[in-house]
Amino acid sequence: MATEQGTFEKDGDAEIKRGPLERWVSTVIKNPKRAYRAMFYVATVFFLITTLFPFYWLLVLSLTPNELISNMGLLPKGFNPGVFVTMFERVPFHLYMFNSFVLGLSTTIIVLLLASLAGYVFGRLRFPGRSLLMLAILAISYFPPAAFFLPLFQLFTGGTSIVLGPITVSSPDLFNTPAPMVLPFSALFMPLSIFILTTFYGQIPDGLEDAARVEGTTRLGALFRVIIPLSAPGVATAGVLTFISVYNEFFFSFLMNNGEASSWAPIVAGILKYQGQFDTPYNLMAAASIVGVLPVAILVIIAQERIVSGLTAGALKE
Amino acid sequence: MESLTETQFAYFLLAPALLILLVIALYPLIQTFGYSLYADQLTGSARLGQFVGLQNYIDLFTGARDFALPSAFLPTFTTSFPFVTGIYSSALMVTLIFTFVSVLFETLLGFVQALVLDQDFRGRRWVRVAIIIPWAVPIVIQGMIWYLMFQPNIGFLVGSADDPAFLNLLGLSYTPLRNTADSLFLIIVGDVWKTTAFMALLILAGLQSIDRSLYDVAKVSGATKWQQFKMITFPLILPTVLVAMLFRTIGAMRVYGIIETMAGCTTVPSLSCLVVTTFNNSMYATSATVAFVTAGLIGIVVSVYISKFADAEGGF
Amino acid sequence: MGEVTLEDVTKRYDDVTAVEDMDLEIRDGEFVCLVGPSGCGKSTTMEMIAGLTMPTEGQVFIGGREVTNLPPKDRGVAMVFQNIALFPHMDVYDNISFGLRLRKYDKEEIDRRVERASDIVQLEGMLDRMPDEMSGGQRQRVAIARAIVRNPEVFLMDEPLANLDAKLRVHMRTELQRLHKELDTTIVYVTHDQAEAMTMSDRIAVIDSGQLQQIDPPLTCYNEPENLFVAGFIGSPAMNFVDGRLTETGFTGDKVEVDFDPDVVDASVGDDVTLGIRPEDVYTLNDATSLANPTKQIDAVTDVLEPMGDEIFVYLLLSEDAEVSLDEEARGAMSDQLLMSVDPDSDITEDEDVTVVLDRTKVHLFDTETGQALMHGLAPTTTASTDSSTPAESDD
Amino acid sequence: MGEVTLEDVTKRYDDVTAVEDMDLEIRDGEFVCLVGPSGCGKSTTMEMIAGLTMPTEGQVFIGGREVTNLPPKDRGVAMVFQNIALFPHMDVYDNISFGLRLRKYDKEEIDRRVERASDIVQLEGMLDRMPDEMSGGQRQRVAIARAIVRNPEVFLMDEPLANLDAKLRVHMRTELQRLHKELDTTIVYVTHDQAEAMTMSDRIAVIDSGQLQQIDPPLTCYNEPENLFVAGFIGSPAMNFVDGRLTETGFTGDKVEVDFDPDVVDASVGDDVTLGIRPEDVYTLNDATSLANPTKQIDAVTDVLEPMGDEIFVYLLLSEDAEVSLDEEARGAMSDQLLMSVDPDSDITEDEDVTVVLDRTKVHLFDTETGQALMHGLAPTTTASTDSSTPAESDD
Amino acid sequence: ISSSGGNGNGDGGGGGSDDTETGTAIDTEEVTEDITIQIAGDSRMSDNIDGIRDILHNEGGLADNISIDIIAGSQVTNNRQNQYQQWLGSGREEPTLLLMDSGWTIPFIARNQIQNLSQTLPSDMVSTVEEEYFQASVGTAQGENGDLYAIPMFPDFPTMQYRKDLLRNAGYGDSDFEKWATESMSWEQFSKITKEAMEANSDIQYGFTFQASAYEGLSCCDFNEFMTSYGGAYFGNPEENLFGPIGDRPITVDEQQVIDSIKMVRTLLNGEDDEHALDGITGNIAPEAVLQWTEEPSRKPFTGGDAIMHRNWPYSININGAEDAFGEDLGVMPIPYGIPAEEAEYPMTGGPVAALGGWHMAMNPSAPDRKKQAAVQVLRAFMQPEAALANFGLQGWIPPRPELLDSDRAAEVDVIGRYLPQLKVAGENAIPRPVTVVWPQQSSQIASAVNAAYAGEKAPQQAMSDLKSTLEQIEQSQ
Ligand SMILES: Nc1ncnc2c1ncn2[C@@H]1O[C@H](COP(=O)(O)OP(=O)(O)OP(=O)(O)O)[C@@H](O)[C@H]1O
Ligand SMILES: Nc1ncnc2c1ncn2[C@@H]1O[C@H](COP(=O)(O)OP(=O)(O)OP(=O)(O)O)[C@@H](O)[C@H]1O
Ligand SMILES: [Mg+2]
Ligand SMILES: [Mg+2]
Repeated sequence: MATEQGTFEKDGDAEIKRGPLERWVSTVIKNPKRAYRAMFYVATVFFLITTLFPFYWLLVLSLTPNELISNMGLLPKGFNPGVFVTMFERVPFHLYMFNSFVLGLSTTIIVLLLASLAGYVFGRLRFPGRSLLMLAILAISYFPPAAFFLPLFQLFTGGTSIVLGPITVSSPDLFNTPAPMVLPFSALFMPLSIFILTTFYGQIPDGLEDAARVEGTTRLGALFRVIIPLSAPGVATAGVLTFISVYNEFFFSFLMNNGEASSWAPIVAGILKYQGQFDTPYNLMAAASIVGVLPVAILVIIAQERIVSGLTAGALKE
Repeated sequence: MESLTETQFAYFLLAPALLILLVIALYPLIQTFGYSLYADQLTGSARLGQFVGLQNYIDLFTGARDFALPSAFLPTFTTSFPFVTGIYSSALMVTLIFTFVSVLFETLLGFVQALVLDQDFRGRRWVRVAIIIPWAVPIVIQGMIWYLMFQPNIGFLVGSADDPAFLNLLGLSYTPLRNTADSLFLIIVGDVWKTTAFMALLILAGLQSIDRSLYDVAKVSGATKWQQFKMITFPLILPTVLVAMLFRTIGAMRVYGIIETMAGCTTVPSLSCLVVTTFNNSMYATSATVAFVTAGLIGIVVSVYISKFADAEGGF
Repeated sequence: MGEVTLEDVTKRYDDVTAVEDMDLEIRDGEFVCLVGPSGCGKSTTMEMIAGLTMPTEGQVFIGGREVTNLPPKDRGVAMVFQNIALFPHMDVYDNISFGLRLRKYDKEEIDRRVERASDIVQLEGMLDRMPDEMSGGQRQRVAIARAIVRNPEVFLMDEPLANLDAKLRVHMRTELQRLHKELDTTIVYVTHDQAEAMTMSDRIAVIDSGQLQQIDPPLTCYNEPENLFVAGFIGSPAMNFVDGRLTETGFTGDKVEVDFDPDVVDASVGDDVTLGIRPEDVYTLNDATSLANPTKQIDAVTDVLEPMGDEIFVYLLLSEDAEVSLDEEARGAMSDQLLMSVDPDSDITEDEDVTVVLDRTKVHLFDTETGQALMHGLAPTTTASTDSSTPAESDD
Repeated sequence: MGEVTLEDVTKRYDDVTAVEDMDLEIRDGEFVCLVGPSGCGKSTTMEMIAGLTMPTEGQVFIGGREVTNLPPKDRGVAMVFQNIALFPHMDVYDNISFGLRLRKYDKEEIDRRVERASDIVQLEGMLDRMPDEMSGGQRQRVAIARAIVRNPEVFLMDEPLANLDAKLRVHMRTELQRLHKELDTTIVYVTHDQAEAMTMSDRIAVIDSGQLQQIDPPLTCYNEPENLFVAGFIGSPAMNFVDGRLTETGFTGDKVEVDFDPDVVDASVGDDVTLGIRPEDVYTLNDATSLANPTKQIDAVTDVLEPMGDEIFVYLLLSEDAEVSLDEEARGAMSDQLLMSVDPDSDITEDEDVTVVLDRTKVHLFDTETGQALMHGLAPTTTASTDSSTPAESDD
Repeated sequence: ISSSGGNGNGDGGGGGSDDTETGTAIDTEEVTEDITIQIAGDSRMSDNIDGIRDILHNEGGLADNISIDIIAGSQVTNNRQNQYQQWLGSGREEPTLLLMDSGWTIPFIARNQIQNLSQTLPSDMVSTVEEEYFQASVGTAQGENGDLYAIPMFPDFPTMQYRKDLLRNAGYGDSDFEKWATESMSWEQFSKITKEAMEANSDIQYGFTFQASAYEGLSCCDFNEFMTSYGGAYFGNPEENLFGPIGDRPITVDEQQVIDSIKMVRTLLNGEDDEHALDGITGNIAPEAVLQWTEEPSRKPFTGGDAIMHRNWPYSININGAEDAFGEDLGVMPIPYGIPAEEAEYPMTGGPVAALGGWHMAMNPSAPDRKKQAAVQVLRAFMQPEAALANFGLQGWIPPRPELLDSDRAAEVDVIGRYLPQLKVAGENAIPRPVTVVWPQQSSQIASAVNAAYAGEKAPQQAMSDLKSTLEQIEQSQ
């Protein structure tokens, strides 16, 4: 297969030099591979344009001085790269990015860990109550975040107390710390990861887990040494999706801190910080958005190595 | 630990996840449900804090609570559903249209994107990043992008009567973001732009997990590319696709952020818009009521969905 | 130490009983081969010993300790899986050293052992290959190496040599035997290769449809099969069976008669019985000169000849009207066909009339209905009754 | 129609040459077995014929048409994969009918064919099982059935019977042969089972390290191996090799001497040569009575005895100081050991002094350096043409 | 697990706060130890934190042991309101002072979530506010009982900006501009002048840009202004009914004056031949785009030189009047009137009205007493006239006392200092939004209804009578 893809690639360049349309059409009819290739390129270019165009538009906006943003065309009016400096002068945007990154990462770690265990259970074990539990977990995602907010806000700001006989314990005040964001994120984004991992873990052949167990791992050991590595695409995807969800979240992100970078406010707060009472510096916000998306781009670049790995080949004879 | 029975072992492993869900999700939900049983008006007969039982729910269904919700923009959308009336039904309508259309297109496009990304070609990693990156754009920004593109006199995608832009010629009004139909359309486009990556990413992961030797067998058996897709690829990634669609459907039915940032909840009131608007107006009981009814509706949609695909998924 | 005992073990899947009421005692340090037709429950038995499958009923003991509910890692077993089951994300070195790394052996020890194991399976220099870069046989060897680097109490090997060529197989056979001697571990071994089962094992356990048929030393199974199933299963090519009846004069079939005193067998005259004779115990009259105790002569026509290099299989038709059938299995079971093995130098040809005799001392008799063996090897002809070797005696 | 031709085909992976410069012509309707040690390139060759792997160099023809760049589906081949590779999401019926459904056969035709194929592989009644609910052998049979439901021009079968028990294997062998006759398709078959290769194939292609060593009818390969590799590879147990030199009197080894006119071989006196003799051509003096052309007597001590049921393998030590080695492979290659196969009735015991002779007509001679065969079977001794009964005589 | 503490978000959602005392007097002695007061402000404040500190200590006379810290809350006013709601609702101690939009201070007062300053501040401070501040502003910081709950920091009044250079092309001159600065013109006149200017400057795209998107800004401000300038009102007499009593006041959105104002806007948008055109108004001077515009999008074309007239808040005067923008060519006048005040049925209506915006400073009742004590000093410092003027210069905070607009120091402020007379007129004619606890709901209904009526989706009469019944329902809720 590798070879086939190899030729695919090579021929790709030759294709461009080829002659007129008709000749191409006739070769396509003879050799449908060409048609696939053509479709492939058309699709790729189409997707690239549609997904990247809004970013280009953001770049146009950011490079145009804010006062000139009106009647925009496809090119920036003016050229103001200094905006990428100004944005850091106006708001400590890097700190917000850092906060988002930390929040995203810690949530992702918690979610992957707990969802892995749950995914293993749901994907590979049969036990009473399984379907019911899965449905219950799924049901959590039916609710808008607002439905969770008030009780959690009280819980995390010390407003909830547990009465244990004579002693009353108040919940700690965690406002302006990462905890009241990370914990709700973990709970709210976990169902998706549980479901993703359930499907992926469920597909790993039993034989491999068996082999690991006979070699001396516990079932959990087999999970971490064999099943998770083999489900790398699924795990990486669940991770990326969770991380990005945190990056995107704006409800808890907003209300569980006072909006200051020093209070762990994430990137959303940072971007809104640029906004004045009435005036909106679109150029700064656009610049901030471009910069703000970078960590995710880097994460995706890193994670994609894992997302792409057809690893099951060669494992089993069956 | 290893000597636990399978059931004990299962619950043992589930414990941490269940614990966090219990405290962070279930406990607040119960509390919130409690709120929905109290009045939240500072005026009127039942005053703030008074226990009213299920009255809030009854009011929601009878339309007696419409005043508290953002109005339905287009009167044509206020047509009643059999079981809900007034603004709620209009929001339900908007939400269902949004959900159906956006999930449909996201699935289709996501599928194609995943297939493209599954190929081995030079520069694949960059194409992959490009395709995934819209999903990483914070909603605020995405709203801003779209808002500005469709803002008369700023964006180039709308013009004026004297100087119509391309999309206007196709029927888009000159003030698309104040018009429910146009806004809904643009919001769907925006959501598809952003969220297709979610689908693509998941489906791609599914594709990557398929044992490649099965394709060898299929090829030798005489399968064309399409047949390989239909008989091997598709059934094997179906569980993943279903999970992706399931969560997209749920997500779409809770759509709020993109609406608020692009067109505003007054223009395109979705179910979650009702929840958040009332929440922001400190009408916590109404908000809770709407949230629970909404969750119930999502539950209905999801169970239809699950029962349809239960066999294919094999998971539930 | 390494005794393995199954007590009344049954394993049922939804509608299939894979293993039924199995009682199996394997002694410490013993080398036992499980043989039986495809799907008879060998792998399932192994998995229950390993702890990968829980028996539906019954108990499993290893080293005298009940382990029925113990996880695999606490059972002290190593296993070569029928489906190989390499970890596809690890290279050969990592696959082989997996169990050692789990046990936190130090680096040198691991290196030493991996080297030794990969030497044994002749995979030196391939330690950094990934499983998908190897041939089927090479993968299987990795799987073997993964098991033998460890020092478990019990080795479970499920067709470990299936994908290896004859030469390598012979080599591996020796190596496994050497290992067995060295480590003095118990080995439970599944194989479809008769030669393997015969040469390696202390005892062979023959299983059919989830039930244990016989467990005995190889030659006992070969020479004194307890029932028709074992008789037909052990030995390749299979034993010839001829249907007939027990008469006053002994065995009477359509074309084949063997005379003996019917009293020596535990059956009544008139019962349906089946006579069994292995191909190598069928002789042409020419070759039979050296035969001390031939049976009555049987007339036959040669049908197909299968030259095997070191011998030739000759298919004999007993009745002229018998159809030529290519189905060897059917042949074996039919009463009017016999398979004979002759020397490769023999000048026998196809469609030749031959007269053959059987070696009386190698004739087996079974109850056709129950399949139970009635007798193995007839005493030398009655005239020679003074002879000491009357196997019939021992059989009653 | 179904001729398969490889022309100068080479397949290189990053640092491994799996197949090197292979020229292979398989005639239409021929049944060819590929044999060779594990990792020699058999599967790779099959994959290149199927179109799953592109040759690094060279061309592939099927039915006279160049197919080197054609996708598998247009090559008209069906394949049984060494790794079985059932579709995990389809039940047995769907797995078997996969190729037919692709071609949109109508329902009845598919049912008919699936039934027939599952009959052949004895999987009736399992059609609605999923692959993970079956035993190893059952899965393999599904894989076979999946290939044989179709009517391709070429069947490629990569160790299709590796996981089946002896009986089933014999049955499948016959079925495959019947199929071969019926459909008249070309079959390329990989097996490690000598009996399979010997009985089924029209020709055997022996491959070593990616290079074709010999392609000839089975008995030719057995009796006239072209080189040391083929001689040692074909036949189980393997041929005995004795190192020595070509002298004026013939072959002179440490313990073994065989005299003949050195001129009859294409080598010069003094060259290193290797003598090959198969275990069944080694006789004890007792048994040698019938031997027309024995060689000089060889004194030996029996070492290990391996009773196989239908024969006994006797390991002979030629020199008294030879160490007892359990490594059979090493034994075969060593000059002071011989493997002999004797009748199971033989009363030979371990550690017994015996005198053995070889069958002159079965002696092979090879150039030690190049491995090329110099001679297969010596002419009967010149002097003994009249007197055949005294082997000792003929020995000087 | 039980929920307790805070102001009981838990019991039925939201803010019954009987257990927090917001009305106790606090010690107004000066604190002596070092103390830092946290103020929830906005990003403009936090950007200018050093300047503000200087002002408080120098101009405001704040003791050195008291320092301030600023949290820059979100500038998206809804978000900020929501944050405050959570903080105050759960009884957090920080921040001590909160900058509150005059548009939503009253709901906090109604929920008892901010300190009653009448009871706690020294009476001189309270009376200063009540007597010397812009009355309209003070009204939005008072409870139903008339007590003061927050100190207005700065008011905000929209004005009409125009391009003198373009109007000159249409034949108008400095004398006109001077007159317009304080003497408001009628909408008839305004539309005619605009039209003339459009004709005289054919390359200019828009005549008049304003904000009519369906958002709070429409109901609170643009529509409110148009309506009021025609003598209309939401709830009858604004002097009596603006801030309640809810459910016990007339709803008057379907009165003819209100309808007229809608017709006026429709004429501006669609021309005189619109089905619901208002006689006397010259049509076709405003683009349809206003229906989707909020402040910034509507300002862009004006700042970009594409419009002649523009209604907006003072912040945009600073932008448009900057030297690199239009400088002296920027003209500012009060919002035009529909009918003169004398002809209007209700007091506070008619004439050149301006919607009232602006922000107040409120105190967190849960703050520790020491902090409250210090906070009083901070408030006092902010209130010092010199401090207010300095803040005008620093942050553009329009001084909350009308008299200060006449001061020389105010006039020295860059750009906006040139337009103080206009602002003063606007301030004197300011009309607050009728903010009550039900206002948020009413506001969104009003915005949708008015936007729909402007867009021609509903006839003005129909739209307003529908709106009336909806508002009625909200008033009478339950
Ligand atoms: N993807 C690969 N990358 C590198 N080497 C490979 C790859 N696939 C096969 N090989 C090597 O090529 C050689 C030939 O492999 P092949 O599978 O053809 O052997 P084989 O004759 O089928 O062996 P077996 O009998 O063990 O199945 C082996 O040495 C193997 O290690
Ligand atoms: N998961 C399962 N569900 C249902 N039946 C099963 C399952 N696993 C095995 N079986 C059945 O149990 C029987 C025993 O299977 P097992 O794998 O033990 O056979 P085996 O003796 O190893 O055969 P082979 O030699 O073919 O490997 C078979 O008939 C098989 O079809
Ligand atoms: Mg098995
Ligand atoms: Mg192979």
